[in-house]
Amino acid sequence: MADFLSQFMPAWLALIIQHVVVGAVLVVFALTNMLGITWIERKVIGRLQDRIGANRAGPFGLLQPLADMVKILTKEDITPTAASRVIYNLGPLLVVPPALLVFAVLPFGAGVSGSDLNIGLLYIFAVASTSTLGILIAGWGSNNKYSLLGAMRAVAQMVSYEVPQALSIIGIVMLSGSLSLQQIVQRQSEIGWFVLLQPLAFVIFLIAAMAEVNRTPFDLPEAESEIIAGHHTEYSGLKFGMFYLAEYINVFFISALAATLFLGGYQIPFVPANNPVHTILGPFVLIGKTFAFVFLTIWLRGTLPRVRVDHLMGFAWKALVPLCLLNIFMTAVLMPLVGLWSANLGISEAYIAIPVMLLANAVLAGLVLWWAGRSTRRRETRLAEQVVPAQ
Amino acid sequence: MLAEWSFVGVFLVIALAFPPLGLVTAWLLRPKRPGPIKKSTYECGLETVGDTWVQFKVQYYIYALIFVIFDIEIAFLLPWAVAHMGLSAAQGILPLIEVVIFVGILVAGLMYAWRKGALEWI
Amino acid sequence: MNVFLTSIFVIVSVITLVGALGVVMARTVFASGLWLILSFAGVAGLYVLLEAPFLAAAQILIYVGAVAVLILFAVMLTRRVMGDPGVSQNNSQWGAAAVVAALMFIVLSLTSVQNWRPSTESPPLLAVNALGEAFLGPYLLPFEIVSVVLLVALVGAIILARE
Amino acid sequence: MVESVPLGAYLVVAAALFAIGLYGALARRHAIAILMGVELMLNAVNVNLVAFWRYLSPANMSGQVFATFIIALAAAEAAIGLALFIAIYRSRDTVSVEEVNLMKW
Amino acid sequence: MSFAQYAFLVPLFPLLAFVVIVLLTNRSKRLSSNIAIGAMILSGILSYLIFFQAIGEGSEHVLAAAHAGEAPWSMMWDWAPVGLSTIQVGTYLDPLSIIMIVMVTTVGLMIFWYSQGYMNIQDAAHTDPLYARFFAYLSLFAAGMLGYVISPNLVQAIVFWEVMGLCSFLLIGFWFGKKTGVYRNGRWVAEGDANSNAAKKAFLTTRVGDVGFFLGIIALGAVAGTTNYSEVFTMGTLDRLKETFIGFGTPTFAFGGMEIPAVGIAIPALTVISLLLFMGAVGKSAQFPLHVWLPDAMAGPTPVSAMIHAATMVAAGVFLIARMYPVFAAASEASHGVNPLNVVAAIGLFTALFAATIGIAQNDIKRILAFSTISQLGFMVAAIGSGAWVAGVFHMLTHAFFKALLFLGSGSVIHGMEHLHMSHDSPGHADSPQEHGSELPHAPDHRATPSLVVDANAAAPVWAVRSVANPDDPQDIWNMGGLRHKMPITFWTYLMGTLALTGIPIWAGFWSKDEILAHTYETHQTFVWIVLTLTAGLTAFYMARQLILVFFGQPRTAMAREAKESPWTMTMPLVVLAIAATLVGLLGIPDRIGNFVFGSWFHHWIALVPTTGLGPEAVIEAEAPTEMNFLVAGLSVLTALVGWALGYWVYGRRQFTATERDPLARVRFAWNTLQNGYYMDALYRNTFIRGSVALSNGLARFDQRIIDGIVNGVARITVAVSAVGRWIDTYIVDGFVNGVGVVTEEYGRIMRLIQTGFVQNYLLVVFVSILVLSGIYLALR
Repeated sequence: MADFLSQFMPAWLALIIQHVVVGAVLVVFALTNMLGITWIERKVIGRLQDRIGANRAGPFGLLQPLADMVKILTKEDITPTAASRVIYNLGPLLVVPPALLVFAVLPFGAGVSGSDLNIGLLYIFAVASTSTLGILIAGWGSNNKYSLLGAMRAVAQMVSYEVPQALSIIGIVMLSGSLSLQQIVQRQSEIGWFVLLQPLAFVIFLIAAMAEVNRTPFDLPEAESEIIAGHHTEYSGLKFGMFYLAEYINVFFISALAATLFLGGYQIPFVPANNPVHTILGPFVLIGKTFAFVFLTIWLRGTLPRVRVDHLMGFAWKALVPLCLLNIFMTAVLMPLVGLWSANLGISEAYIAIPVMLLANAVLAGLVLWWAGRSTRRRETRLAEQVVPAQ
Repeated sequence: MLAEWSFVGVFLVIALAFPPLGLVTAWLLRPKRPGPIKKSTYECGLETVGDTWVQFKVQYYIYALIFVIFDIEIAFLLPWAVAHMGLSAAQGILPLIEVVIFVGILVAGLMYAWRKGALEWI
Repeated sequence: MNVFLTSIFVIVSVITLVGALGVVMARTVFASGLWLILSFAGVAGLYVLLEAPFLAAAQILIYVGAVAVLILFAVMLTRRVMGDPGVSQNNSQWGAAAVVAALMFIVLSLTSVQNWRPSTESPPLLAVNALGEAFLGPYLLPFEIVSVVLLVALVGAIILARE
Repeated sequence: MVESVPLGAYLVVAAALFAIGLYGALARRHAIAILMGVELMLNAVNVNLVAFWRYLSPANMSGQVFATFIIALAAAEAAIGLALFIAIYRSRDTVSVEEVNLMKW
Repeated sequence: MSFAQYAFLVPLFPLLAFVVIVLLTNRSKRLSSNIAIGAMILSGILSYLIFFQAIGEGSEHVLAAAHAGEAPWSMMWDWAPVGLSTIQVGTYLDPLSIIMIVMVTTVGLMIFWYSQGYMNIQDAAHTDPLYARFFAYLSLFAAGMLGYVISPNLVQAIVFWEVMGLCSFLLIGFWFGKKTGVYRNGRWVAEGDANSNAAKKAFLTTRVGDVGFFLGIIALGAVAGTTNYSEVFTMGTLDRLKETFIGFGTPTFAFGGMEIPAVGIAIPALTVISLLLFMGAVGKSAQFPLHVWLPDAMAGPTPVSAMIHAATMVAAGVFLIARMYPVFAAASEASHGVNPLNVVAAIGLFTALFAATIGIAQNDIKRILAFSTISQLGFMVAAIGSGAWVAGVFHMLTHAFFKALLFLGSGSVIHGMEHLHMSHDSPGHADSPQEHGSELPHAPDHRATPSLVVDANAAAPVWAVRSVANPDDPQDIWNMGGLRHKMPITFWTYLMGTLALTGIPIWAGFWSKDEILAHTYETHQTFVWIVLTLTAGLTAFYMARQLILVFFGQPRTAMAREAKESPWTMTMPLVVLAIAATLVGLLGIPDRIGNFVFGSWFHHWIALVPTTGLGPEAVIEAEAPTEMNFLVAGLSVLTALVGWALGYWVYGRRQFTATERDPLARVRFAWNTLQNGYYMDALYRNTFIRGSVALSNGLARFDQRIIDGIVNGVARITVAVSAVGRWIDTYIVDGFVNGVGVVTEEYGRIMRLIQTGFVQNYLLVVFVSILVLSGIYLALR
């Protein structure tokens, strides 16, 4: 594209235009998917709750998202007097960009992605962590006790779950030997999908991701029964829409990321990586896998009850982080061995890696569950004793 | 090297521009009839009680604190993760031990926080 | 291409310095906190221009993601909401401070304007790998000491912050 | 990149950043503002470091390693500093540095 | 040689006696006296044994020893190392010393025996309380004399010489507590401790002589390298000494190539030594300049006077000259100017005449004998000085016997005279001056013997001029008279002694005196002969005076009338001595007269001592003694008889009364001068004593004014300096210190302000300093 345009104008201008075009494509892709997700969510939640879900606006309610969009756009936007104007308005502005920026690195095909940064994954985490700022600013700007409290809680939660999320993907980075997503996907084709190699990491990543974007089991901040609407209590109109938009884009991206990291992104299973088909079908395969994860999140939202706050926080630091560390060191120890065995035995790495890792993970999981059970039993007896003498 | 980041730069501009544009369009479309009641801070419909100063528990600060420490740990672990396969091939178990020590010390910090009850949500 | 790059450099620098000035001039501490974040972002941009991507990401991840949050939390914890306008932000010696800062800028800039001979090499492609090897190779001791420092900071802060 | 922007430019920008940070540290009344000033100064140092690394010896990674360590230490310092200020705030109910002058003669 | 070996026991026995008495037996009086007498008997026997054995061995041995250059019989032991040589102790027996130990032991024994009686041992009530001590001193004195006589060198000689001096001091001052009668403003007053003054005077005067003796020994020792007689008297040493000179400055010194005779005084060594030694003799034998102590020494008990001032001690001086005669002879040969022998002769001669004249005018019986002793000693010294060495020694021997006799005789007379007081001595007796007695607790002396006193501090001459005679003085001859009936034994023995002294032919005095006169006559020293003969005449006169006044005529005072004969313990020694006084002379009878007895044995014996020094060429004096010169003998006897006649003529013809003035006193001036001994005492008092007192007072004043002045001056200066120092200290030093303190405080106050408490101030200061430093750096770069 850029070389085509460069005939008419200086090279850098051509490049910029190309980037703008690609950027626009990505934004549009993100928005449409976001709308799609809202629709799917309504339908699935409805179906889970034994109801039909949105079906008025257009066939099967397909136009419902558009209706929502129009509603939000035309709603009145009120700025409370008590809010400090600049910071109040700055809130929504800082929530959306991080959600969008992360798409720059997502690989839709072999070499097909916004920009293949060699620190892709770290870029994602860096940008993701800035989203907490938006919430904080919104909370502080609206000068409302509850919104501030809500913001504080949201930030605390997101902060706590960002660590396990990051730690879980370190295993993958170790396996793929690079942070660039293209490289990771490429590596999965060689060694096999990381979901098989790192099942424990996969589970932790999903949990952490859900918490990160405040999705259902962990959607405490803006839960209705809790502190009103959390940090975006004072927001209305499109400002509120922005938060809503950011949330769903995040959900979409998390699913896409999970697909890329664990299910091989744009790869079609059992088809060798260099097959030309990937360039064409790549994006669709990715979208397919992403919507699988979206369905999973919506499923979770529909079925799981909300987690209590202290369990939520404690779970992150006391359970997930240690587990991740164990996982990391298990992989760090096993992978070189696998490399050695494969070299010695001549079998391709994949066939060795997968069984070994699966076995190791199984053992680890068993251990953890046994230990958790034992400690809970012991805690209960302790509590029981305390109670008994009370009579 | 810069090519990739140029795209990121441009994309950043686009991403930053999108919300204001949205808000501007919204500002154009929406009715503007502010009212004193509308403007008041929303407290479940009740009058705001006391000033907005709220006695904050230090708990939030401590979570942020622990997050900072472990965030830095992640920043240091990533290069190791990336270079692990190469290193272990070259130097065997040694780098791993070094990292174990690195993480061990921080886990000690975590255990301290855990033991001291800093992680509990009061 | 060069003009483009220099212009970007100028833009990013301006952003950083404006951010810094904002930190210094802001009326409320929270506002200066936000300006600080802008300045951090500007510095990250500089790192990108200096072709140190890992640092840029680390800067964003740690400073903007964690430290800024920490600072804002601290600000919130230590001031009444929306803080009283309070007396002027600057203390008695701000005049002298300004002079000293200006002089310092002059002195530093004097020393920095030299005909440096930039080397012709280019930074290693797989920067992160090299960094990893550096961490576990020649710079192992600082690497371990950083963990100790972090531990100390963690424990110290907890002790100080908790009642 | 190297040709377009001379090293001196970076150093001047860093110097400016340092000076502003210094001013912030010296002039501000609010404890946390002082901390921000210090953070700015540290960032200026980092920029200098990376600039020197990029322009003078990009081959070895010492520059970046140092910058990373500084980032880590600055974060730790900020953590401790803020914990300190919170403790002072709780005990003396003020954050203004001028009122915390136990060492006054 | 067998007995000579034990010669050292001779002095040792009396010494042991002394020690035993002092330490053990001083409680019982009789025992201590017996011990003393026993010791004397033992040493006497030993000396006679040595004497007879020496005679037995005869002259061959002595000659052989002389030629061999060492003493006939001598034992030497090393005593103390001195520098390179060592001082030796031992015995040196040759004919001279043998004769002396015989004489001393014999006379000593008699005196010991006599002292028992004199100290009233028989009359327990009146026994002198210090009886034991008296005999201890006497034994010590005997030991001293005997040791001195047989000592082989001058160092041992002077040791015993000093012992004798000590004993003389102790014995003279024996009754140190006794108050003596002094005539003052018309009354006899018991005042002044004459005895102790006399003792001190004796000791000091002899001490003056001893200084010379010491210097002599030192000079001899320095020049000859040793003081052993055997080594000094060898011909070789003597010849060597002749050449040596003692003096100041070099004999010659080179000046511009010329030998210029030295300016300093260079005296031949021998002359110096002999004159110095002679000084010692003069002091000890009371020759002219230093004779003043002897008359006063009579204050002591009479046996002391006898022993010390007649027989032995005074003889020691003469013995010294005799002993050292080879040195004197060599000195006279080598001397260019002054001939020491002439000096000796001159002093001896003058003393003889001088003392004889004073003797005439004395009233105290013991003082007359004292001056007679001085005169006779002068006689001996003159004899030796004029070359009659053998005659001098012989006279010393004979004089010892008859002078001891005379003194003991006088003691017996005094004892008799005191009989009156002692018989009814009762405390009630008030008037006697002695009643007041001395306060000294352990010496209550009831002896009423106020002796004439030399009161050192009295202005007028204190000789008891006849007009002021003391009627109770038992020693004043004018209080005596007619004692020949009362005390016959004493009278007859006293007569023997007087005859011997005055040189009546048969008695000892004649032979020895005659020999001297004969020698001086033959050697053509006519002046000496004339003076000596005159002296002999004077001697005869005052002895006659004394004899007549004491024994003949009627008793003039109650004491005289009551006088009783002394007990046998006193009279028997007198008899023995009387016999000795007559027979001793026979030893030296010239061959021509009486070689039928033992023919001038003495000459042969004494002559064996070479006078020109030992050694192979030693010349022994010619065999023949001086021939008997009838002319000289006749003249001397004639003068003696003339003296007796004059004495009888003046005193014998009429009876005097106790208070009557002496007939000769008419010649007032002469009589007073003679009585006061030519005012020698007054002279000495006014010159030396007063001079030294004045000198000491002057020195005291000097010390007072100058030295104290200096010391006080220094003290004042120090005070001044310290004052200045204090000022400096307070204002400057303290100022500085305080200043430092103040400065520090001020500085502190100022610097304190820096601690403003604002963290940012400190930060500001930090960066300001950074700016300054970097500015400097930039400037310098």
